[in-house]
This record gives sequence, C-alpha cells and structure tokens, in this order.
Amino acid sequence: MNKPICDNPRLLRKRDLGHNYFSYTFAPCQAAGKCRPGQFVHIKLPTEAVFFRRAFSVASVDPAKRELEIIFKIFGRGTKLLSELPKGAEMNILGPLGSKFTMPRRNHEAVLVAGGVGFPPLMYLAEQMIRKGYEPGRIRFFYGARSKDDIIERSRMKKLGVDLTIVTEDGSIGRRGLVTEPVESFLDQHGSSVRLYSCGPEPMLKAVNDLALRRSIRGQLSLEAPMPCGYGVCLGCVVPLTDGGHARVCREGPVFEIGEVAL
Amino acid sequence: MNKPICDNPRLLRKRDLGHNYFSYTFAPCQAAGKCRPGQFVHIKLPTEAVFFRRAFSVASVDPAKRELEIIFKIFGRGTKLLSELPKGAEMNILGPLGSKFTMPRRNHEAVLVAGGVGFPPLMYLAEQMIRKGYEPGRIRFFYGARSKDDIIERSRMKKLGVDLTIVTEDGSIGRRGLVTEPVESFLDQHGSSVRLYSCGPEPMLKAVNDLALRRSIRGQLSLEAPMPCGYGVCLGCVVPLTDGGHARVCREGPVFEIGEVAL
Amino acid sequence: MSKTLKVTLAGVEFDNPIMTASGCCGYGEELSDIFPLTRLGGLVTKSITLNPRLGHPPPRTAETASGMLNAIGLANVGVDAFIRDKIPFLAGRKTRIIVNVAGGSVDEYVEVCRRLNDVDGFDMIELNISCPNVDRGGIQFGSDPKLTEKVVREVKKVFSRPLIVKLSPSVTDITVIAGAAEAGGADVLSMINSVVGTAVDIHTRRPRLTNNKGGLTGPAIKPIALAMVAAVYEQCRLPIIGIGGIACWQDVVEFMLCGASAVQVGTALFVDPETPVKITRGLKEYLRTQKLNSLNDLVGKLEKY
Amino acid sequence: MSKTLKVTLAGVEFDNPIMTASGCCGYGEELSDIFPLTRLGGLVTKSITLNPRLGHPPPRTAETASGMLNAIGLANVGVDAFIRDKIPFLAGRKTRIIVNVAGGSVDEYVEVCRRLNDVDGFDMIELNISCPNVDRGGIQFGSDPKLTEKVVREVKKVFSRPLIVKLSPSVTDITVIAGAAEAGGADVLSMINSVVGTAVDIHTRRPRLTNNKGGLTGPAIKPIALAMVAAVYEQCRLPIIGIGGIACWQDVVEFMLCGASAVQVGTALFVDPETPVKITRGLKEYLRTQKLNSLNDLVGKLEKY
Ligand SMILES: Cc1cc2nc3c(=O)[nH]c(=O)nc-3n(C[C@H](O)[C@H](O)[C@H](O)COP(=O)(O)OP(=O)(O)OC[C@H]3O[C@@H](n4cnc5c(N)ncnc54)[C@H](O)[C@@H]3O)c2cc1C
Ligand SMILES: Cc1cc2nc3c(=O)[nH]c(=O)nc-3n(C[C@H](O)[C@H](O)[C@H](O)COP(=O)(O)OP(=O)(O)OC[C@H]3O[C@@H](n4cnc5c(N)ncnc54)[C@H](O)[C@@H]3O)c2cc1C
Ligand SMILES: Cc1cc2nc3c(=O)[nH]c(=O)nc-3n(C[C@H](O)[C@H](O)[C@H](O)COP(=O)(O)O)c2cc1C
Ligand SMILES: Cc1cc2nc3c(=O)[nH]c(=O)nc-3n(C[C@H](O)[C@H](O)[C@H](O)COP(=O)(O)O)c2cc1C
Ligand code: FES
Ligand code: FES
Repeated sequence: MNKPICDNPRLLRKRDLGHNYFSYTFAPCQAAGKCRPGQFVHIKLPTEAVFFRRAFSVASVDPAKRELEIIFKIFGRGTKLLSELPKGAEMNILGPLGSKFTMPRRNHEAVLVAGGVGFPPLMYLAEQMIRKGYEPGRIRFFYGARSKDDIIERSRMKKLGVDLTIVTEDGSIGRRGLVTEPVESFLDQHGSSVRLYSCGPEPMLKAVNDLALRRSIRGQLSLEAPMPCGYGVCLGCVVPLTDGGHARVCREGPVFEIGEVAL
Repeated sequence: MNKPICDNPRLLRKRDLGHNYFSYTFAPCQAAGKCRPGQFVHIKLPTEAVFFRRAFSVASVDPAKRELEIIFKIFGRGTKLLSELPKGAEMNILGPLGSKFTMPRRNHEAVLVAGGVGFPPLMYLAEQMIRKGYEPGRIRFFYGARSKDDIIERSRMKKLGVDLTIVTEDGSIGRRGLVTEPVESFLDQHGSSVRLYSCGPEPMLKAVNDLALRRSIRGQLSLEAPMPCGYGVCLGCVVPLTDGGHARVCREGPVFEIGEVAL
Repeated sequence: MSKTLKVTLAGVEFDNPIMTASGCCGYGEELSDIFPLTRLGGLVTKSITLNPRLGHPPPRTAETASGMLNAIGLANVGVDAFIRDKIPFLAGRKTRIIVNVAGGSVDEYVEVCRRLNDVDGFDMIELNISCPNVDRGGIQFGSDPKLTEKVVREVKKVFSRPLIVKLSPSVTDITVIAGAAEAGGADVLSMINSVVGTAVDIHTRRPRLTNNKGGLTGPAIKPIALAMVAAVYEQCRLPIIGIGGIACWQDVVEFMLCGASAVQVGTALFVDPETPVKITRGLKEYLRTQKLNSLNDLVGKLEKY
Repeated sequence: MSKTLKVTLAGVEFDNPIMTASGCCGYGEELSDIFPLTRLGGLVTKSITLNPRLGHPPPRTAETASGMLNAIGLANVGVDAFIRDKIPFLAGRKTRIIVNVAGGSVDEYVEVCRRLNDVDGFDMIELNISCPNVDRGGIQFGSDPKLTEKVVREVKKVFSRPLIVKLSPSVTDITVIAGAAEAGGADVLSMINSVVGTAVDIHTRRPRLTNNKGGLTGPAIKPIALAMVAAVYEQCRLPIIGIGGIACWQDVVEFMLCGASAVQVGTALFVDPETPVKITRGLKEYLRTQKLNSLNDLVGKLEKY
C-alpha cells in the first residue's frame, strides 16, 4: 500500500457540471502519480464549520502535471462549503488512501456499474483499463441515476469509447428503470468470465452483490462510510463482514470483493 | 436610544489602507441613517471559526445610499478572517448599538484624541460636527500611533480641514512621543471651555481621563471590551465605575463621561 | 385540528416551546428592542438573589471552540429592585415569564421565593441550583441530592405557582439529582446549566476569567445536554425543558425526541438575537412538511437501538 | 543548558511531552506511514481487553460542533494477539509506548496487566477506568472512588512498571477520584477521557450511534479538561497528562500552565494527522522566543486571580 501524503495543493480548476455537480482539479499534488482507481483522498475544508475531513474518490490524475481530480455532488454541509471555494484556494489533502480496484484480465468481460455519485471512481477505472490496453468497446459501463440531471460527463465518456448504457429511474434519459435490470440481462448472457465493478448507493450495491453471488461472478464493490480519520486509526468506519468480523472502509476498503461485506 | 436592526447587507467596497488596515463599506444598511458618532455595529463573520460577533465603531455613513463604513486593523483571528472576505460577501450586521458622543456647543473648543484603531469613531465625530456647522479649523484632532504605518486616511483628514496633530512613538511621522503630550500643552493654554473626546488603547484613555480630571475639563471616552452579545443581555462587557457599580460597555457605553469609569 | 406549536408545562400553556434562557436575555427590555417578546413561548430572567450583586470583575467571558465561558457571578439587581423595577415591564408582555432564583443558602432561596410569591406578573419560578460561578450555593446544591430535595421542598412551601428546578451537568449521575428534585416536589425540570470549564491566556499566563473558571455553554455542549435529557426522560416523570447549545429548529427537534417538552435558548442569542423567531418559523414549517399536528407528538419519540 | 522538550514522568524520560491518545492512533502502524513515530514523545495504544472485541456495530461516530462523538466500544484484538502481533512492531519504534488497558471487572484488569507484565517492548500501562462506551466496567470504575482505589491497588500488585490512571470527566468531583487513584498507588494521572454525550438524526429519529450514546471529544471539550487538570493539580501530587481537545501548541501551553506535565492528542489526529509534529515544532519555537530552557518551567505556573 502506498503511504498517504499530507499535501497542500491549490484548487487549479473548478468545473461546474450543472445540477449541483462539480469537478475540482488540484495541483500540485504529490500524490497524483500514486492514486489508483478506487482509492480516495481525504480533504480538510478550509473552515471550521465542518469538523471532519470529507472523502472523495479520485476521478482522474495527470501524474506529469501532478494534477488530481475529484467529482462531487452537493449533498450536505460539507459538500456545500466545498462547492463555494474559490479557484486558487489552498487545500489540505491526505492521500492516496484505501484499497484499489484490481484490473480485469484481458479475457475478462468488465462490467462497471455506477450509481449516482458512485460514477467518478469507475470512470477512472475505465480510463486506466484503456490506458493499460483493454479494448474500450468491451468495457460495459452501466450508469444509473435518478434522472437526466444526475448523469454527468457524457461527452467525456463518449470520448473514452466505452460501451455505455444509461439508465434513469424516471426515464428522462436512457433506459427507464433501475440500473441493475440491464446489468442482470447482460450477466445472464455472459458467463463467469465477467468481472463486476460497482460503486453507488448501498441498495444498488446490495443488489449488484446479490446478482453476482447468485451467479458466482467475481468482482469488487466500492463502499462509503462516515470517516473521521480516513487512514485507519479511529475504527469509526467499519462495516460488518460476512465472516462475522469488521473491516475498515478506509483501509481494508473502500474496495471490497463481492461477497466479503455483509450488506 | 435607537433600536438595533438585524440586517444582511453586502460588502460593497473594500479598501486596503495598507499595513493591515482596511475600510469596509456595507450596503444596503437599514441602520445607516441611524448611526451616530460613537455608536458601533456588531458583525457576525460568515464562518464558524470564531464564535462571537465582533464590534466595530461606525466610521462614516451615507444615509441616502444606505452605506455604512467601518475601519479596522488585523489584530487576531476575527479581524484576519474579516479581512479575507471577498467583495460582495453577504454580511450579518446588528446595529446601531451603544451610546453616542454628545456634540460640543459652538463656543466649546473640541479636542479629539485618537490612538491607533480608536481613530474611526473620532473621524466620524469630526465629520458630523462639521456637517452640523462647527468650524473645521477649530476641531483640534490629535492622532497618535506607534509609527507612520498606523496613521491612516491622512488625505481624508486633510480634506475635512480639521486642525490635525499627528504624533508617533517612533517619530516616523509628525511629532515624536505620546499623543497625550501635545494634548496636555493644548489644555494648559485653553481653559475649561474645552470638550475632550477620546478613543484608543486603555493606557491612553487613562492618561486622557487623568489630564481632564485634574483640570476639571469635561468630555467623553469611548471604551472597548470583549462583547459576547453587544446589545446588553449577557453582562459580559462590564467595566467598573468610579461610584462602585458596573456599566455595560455595549449599552451604557461605549461612550462614557470622563470620570465615570474606574480606569 | 390545526397545527400548533403550543405546549403545556405544569398546567401553564406556552404559545410555543421556545424560551430564552436565564442570563442570556437580561430582564427582557433589550431583547424587546429586537423583536416583540410575544414571539417567545417564554422568557426566563437572569438569576435573582436576595441582595443586589455586582458579579465578578471583568473579564468574565471568553470565546471557545463553538462555545463560550462565562463567570458573570450572578450579577443582578436583587429581588426587591426586581419586583419594583423589572416585573412591571415583564408583566406587560404577552408571553410567559419565568423568574430564575439563586441563593447561597436554603434560607435565601426560600426568602426570595416568598417575596416573589406575593407579586403577580410572572408565571413560574426556575430554581437555579446549578450555577458554577459562585462560591456558596449554586452548583453545591445541584450536586447533592439531599440538599436538592431540601431546597425544593422548602421553596414549595412558600411559593404556590409551578416550580422548575434547573439541573447541573457537572455530576456523576444527573438522574439521581432529578429524582431528588422530583421527591422534593418540583413540577418541571430544566437542564442543563453550563458545564464547568476554563481557558488560559498563554501570554499573561492568567485564566481568561477573573473567577479562574466559569461555565461552558453553546453548541459545544449540545451532545452533553442531549444525553442528559434522554437519561432523565427515561427515569423521571416530570416534564423537561431542554437547554444547551440550541441554535436552530433542528436542535429543538433533537431535544424533543430525547424527551424535552420545551427548550431554552441561551448563548445563541448572542450570536444571533433573532434565533428564537427563526426557530419557531422553522418548527412551523417542520410540522407542515412532517404532517404533524403538534410538537407534543415528538416528545420522547427517539427510537433507540 | 540547551533547550529541551524532554519531560520525565514516573522516572520514564520522554523526548517531548506529546503523546497520541488511546483509540486515536490504533497500534501505531498506520500513523507510522504518515510520520516516523520517533517524532512522538509517546504513543498510547487502543484499549486492550482480555478477549478480542468487535465493538459496537456502525454507525459508531458522529460529527458535532468542534468535536465528535464515538462509541467504538473498545474494539481491539485482545491481549494475547496484541502481545503476539502488535508489540513487536511497537517495540521497534524509538518512542515511549504506553499500553492502555480496559476491563469489565477488577479481575479482567488484573489479568490483562499480569500478562503484559511478562513482556517487554513497552514502558507503561494506562488504566482506562473511564470508557463511556461499554455496559460493564469502564466509567463505572472511574466514577466510584472505592472501585478506583481497588482496581489500581490490585493492578499495582501484578504490574511492576509505572502505572497511569486515566480519569473520567463525567463525575461530580474529579479530585476525589484522583485522590483514590493516588491512594491505590497510581504513578501518573491522565485526564480527561471523553464526555458522555449523544446526537440524534432527526430524519430517522434514531440516535446517531448504535450505542445510543457515546463520548464527546475534540476542541469542544478543551475548557472542561483544562478546569479539571487545574483542579487536580491543586489537590494531588501525581504528575498529570493533560488530554482533551488539544490541536495546537498553544493548547499544550494552556494545559501545562494548568498543571499538566505532558499531554495526549486524540481527535486532532483525525483532522490533521501531522498535528503532533506541528505541535513539537511550535513548542520548540516557543521555548526559543520565551527564552525558556525547558517546558517544565511552565507546569502549574498559571497565575490565578
Ligand atoms: C471512500 C469514499 C469516497 C467518496 N467519494 C465521493 C465522490 O467521489 N463524490 C462525492 O460526491 N462524494 C463522495 N463521498 C461522499 C462524501 O465524502 C461526503 O461525505 C458526502 O457527500 C456527504 O456530503 P456532505 O459532507 O456534504 O454531508 P454532510 O451533511 O456535511 O455530512 C453528512 C452526514 O454525515 C456525517 N459525516 C460526514 N462525514 C463524517 C465522518 N467522517 N464521520 C462521521 N460522520 C460524518 C455528517 O455529520 C452528516 O451527518 C465519498 C465517501 C467515501 C467514504
Ligand atoms: C465598541 C467597540 C468598537 C470597536 N471598534 C473597532 C474599530 O473601529 N476598528 C477595529 O479595528 N477594532 C474595533 N474594535 C475591536 C474589535 O471588535 C476586535 O475585537 C478586536 O480588533 C479584536 O480583534 P480580533 O477579533 O481579530 O481578535 P481575536 O484574537 O479574534 O480576539 C481577541 C481576543 O478577544 C476575545 N474576544 C473577541 N471577541 C470577544 C467577545 N465578544 N467576548 C469575549 N471575548 C472576545 C477572543 O477570544 C480573543 O481572545 C472595537 C471593539 C469594541 C468593543
Ligand atoms: C452569559 C451567561 C449567563 C448566564 N447566567 C445564568 C444565570 O444567571 N442563571 C442560570 O440559571 N443560568 C445562567 N446561564 C446558563 C444558561 O441559562 C443556560 O443554562 C446555558 O447557557 C446553556 O444553554 P446555551 O448553551 O443555550 O447557552 C448563563 C449563561 C450564559 C452564557
Ligand atoms: C474514536 C476514539 C476512540 C477512543 N478510544 C479510546 C480507548 O479505547 N481507550 C481510551 O482510554 N480512550 C479512548 N478514547 C479517548 C481518547 O483517548 C481521549 O481521552 C479523548 O478523545 C479526549 O481527547 P481529544 O479531545 O484530544 O480526542 C477514544 C477517543 C476517540 C475519539
Ligand atoms: S475512518 Fe478512521 S478507521 Fe476508517
Ligand atoms: S456584550 Fe453582552 S451585555 Fe454587553
């Protein structure tokens, strides 16, 4: 595991993605070259109005320029304050933290299932897979959200060239329904050579976990939990495991094997 | 006494006066037309990093435009955070608060003694005296500070046309020494027709108070105290009076008669 | 039934559950410059003692992380001047008035309450047996169950309107003191008073308060207050007024779920004098969106694990 | 004499007065990824119990104003796995290692300490008689002077290195418990553990912690801790380790002026893992500008009013 670095980059670029979504790029980030898909950074807001750091998955990096991107949605107080930071603000970022997605083998069918703000780490995973030589068209990227407004970075995904299926609950874009429905059909057509990767709200992860377990499909889930420390010392972020133990989402996770966590 | 108003103006103008001094103008301020020289406003910083509001004397108003100016120096955390606010920031201001300077009669010699950041309310007093018809050249304005860097708004004072005597401890501008020295000489030349007005650090106020009492000269002092509430309910800001009681700096003060407070 | 914020404590009806806490609203005059006091459910006066008190010399407040320390030292005009000069103003407000009483001995508590019993213009007494800022009395009563029971019982003999007893958090088990107050005949409990604390000026190497220590209040102590309200609610039948760090309507809902029937707002009045008005506005909207008819439906409805 | 941050407690010399607090630095491994542990005066392990414990189910932390609540519930690997798996790593660090021990009975405390007495690789035990997050043991010991004295006395019989006793703030008079620990044979006192508190999720109407309540820590409680350190310093001869809300070097100076000989940093490690390193840097600079030779010159030097 890479050692986390305490760093003070600036907010280099601030892109408003609409509907309360933002892309923030920080530089110079010493950690940029070390962050793998699935890993996260822990950000101290430059205010005392929220006490803890907030965790954000790495959405992309540019190691040469030492740039690191996160994508977030305004959810509560923390993300609201984050969204109000001016360009150029000095940040306090700890990372990389947590476990990584394991890249699929070339002969595996990679199925990525993103729900809502679970999208950024999977976009990063897809991008890295392609960089490592995985054929873009064979990356089955299922992206579900409540409605059109929650589907972001479409042109970026198009450029990547992945096989993108968009699903919204209200049908305002893409298929109507739950993202797990087309995933299920896909799994039924393809066998155990599939590798599943998923990040999103807990009910969705639970559904994906169940779908996979029933078909003995392997893969990984990225979880969220409130994280006081983010680097493993407080034991605040644990989730129960199927073997009866606890694991820290910030250290053993956020990426867990399918079947490992008692969802 | 005017009732204080809770108001949410914006930071309209931000002037950097150099050497950690700033002039902030807020608008629209419902209180602008009601603030008299000596009164103050209580400002909630838009951050939870400092808990209490901070008090600032009114430095000038433009009732027609509903503008209200304060002048402050970066001192501790509160004023540092204040200085970092961007133009346009929404403020939360309570005021006008506290007691006022009583205007001198036409036949009185007005002697204004300002020390450091005690300058703004006396500038406002001078300006209002002139507006009310008091001859500028007869306003003896003694302005003392540590060094040149702490003497602000010189051109503004020149425009007002008051009889300005600048005194610095290091002699970097004006007379060298303590501001009370030339004040004392002046008092010795002029009799009991003098009215003293002073605001500044406590040792200076004490000296002014003593000078005046020894000569039976009347006048007023503006005091400071840590102010949790600013409008009289917490009893946190009291000062001992010479009669043995306590008075609230935020309510009975900040302007007290010379001799009233046990300095 | 229409939506209502009304609550009833010991037979006294309050228009809404928001009162201003003792020591944080003086005797009401200054606050009434900011909003009409009718907007309050009730107002609790600064603690009244037998004789006038100047309180401790300044500095007697200090800023802390999400809170403050105070050691005012029960500065007040004394009961006679209070009755003469302050009650007339308060009596004219259309809100519930609660007179907070403090003392250095059982006799002093009793004497102040006896004098107050003879006058109209207020609705209840709140007994401050929990002030951390005086040498004799105050917290000394509130940390001893026997003394608590005794002072409450004696006061009940001379004061015929309902009695609130205000508890200190600086005890090993607040439910024991609550039980003692109940046994003595208290009608309502209010909690918590401030938590003993201090702060140091490292430049002068002196405490930031001339009293050397003081009482911690504000949002910092809200979790402590909530836990104590929940504990007393489980053990005790008396209605509870929740106090400690309340600054917004959500805080009030937290306290009510833990078992408070009403609340007091203290330190938040310094940060934003309009807090009570904003809270009642928020609570009305909350009733509407939650389709609740009354806030009473929330009291003690915390679903524990 | 050259400037030094060194402090000595019960004959054990620490390079500097900054330790990381129990439960806030695990068993040291993760923190050593962030800075070399030699930068610390000492490290206090998570509480160790006789048997491994999972702790309470999540959620077991919550954010509060300038602080946090936790109800981890003494999750730990148990004393045998600790000795086998964790001590070897800790023993290799060039810093003082303090093993924090918790138990549900006097026998459990004694048994854990007996087993630890047989192993090297650490310097002291800190007895946690103040954990608010378990049903049996913990705070129950720390709020009863007789139990405190007994558990300390029994542990001293089986453990021959110096013993720190960690006190709970949730008591009426902490000096009484401090006295009991001293009577039992404690070598050092550390204070404070977290303050009992809770928080409520108004949407689900459930507590924010599955344990229903937890321990409040962080800057919010610093004033409480300072007042207690000052009170115990006046009454008790044992050296004191100050704990509670420390986040910067100024906080350390405040604690030392109140009477602490050293300090522990807990919650601040979550907000900024480099806090201890920043503090020691600040303290060095402070010695220089204040023309002090040693931090010891500050201990108890508060000039009270
Ligand atoms: C590994 C990981 C990766 C994440 N990646 C992303 C991402 O890429 N994009 C994105 O938008 N979001 C991401 N999140 C979620 C993000 O960290 C925020 O916590 C979430 O958006 C909540 O928003 P907020 O802080 O605005 O909410 P708030 O309302 O401020 O906080 C939500 C609630 O959680 C509590 N809370 C917050 N943090 C903690 C904590 N550390 N410990 C205990 N309680 C806490 C708060 O007190 C509050 O009750 C990620 C979270 C994790 C754990
Ligand atoms: C009536 C009045 C008028 C003033 N006018 C001006 C002015 O025109 N220009 C100007 O520059 N300054 C003025 N001040 C001073 C100003 O209010 C700031 O308090 C002062 O500059 C301190 O700066 P700070 O907040 O940055 O310091 P900080 O370091 O943040 O605070 C200084 C210390 O005081 C404590 N403190 C601050 N406020 C309170 C409080 N309300 N209660 C208890 N403790 C408190 C802090 O905790 C800290 O220990 C005035 C003060 C008063 C009372
Ligand atoms: C400046 C100040 C003065 C206080 N004076 C009194 C008092 O005279 N009598 C009393 O019972 N409580 C007094 N209190 C305690 C408050 O009534 C209240 O119990 C406490 O502040 C906690 O509530 P809060 O966190 O909302 O402030 C005082 C509190 C403050 C801040
Ligand atoms: C998440 C967490 C876990 C803790 N676990 C323990 C523990 O196992 N044993 C113990 O004695 N104290 C424990 N504590 C208390 C701390 O050691 C310390 O006494 C307290 O946090 C106050 O210091 P702080 O404000 O610097 O955090 C824990 C504190 C936190 C925040
Ligand atoms: S957030 Fe502290 S252990 Fe995971
Ligand atoms: S600041 Fe509260 S009474 Fe003056």
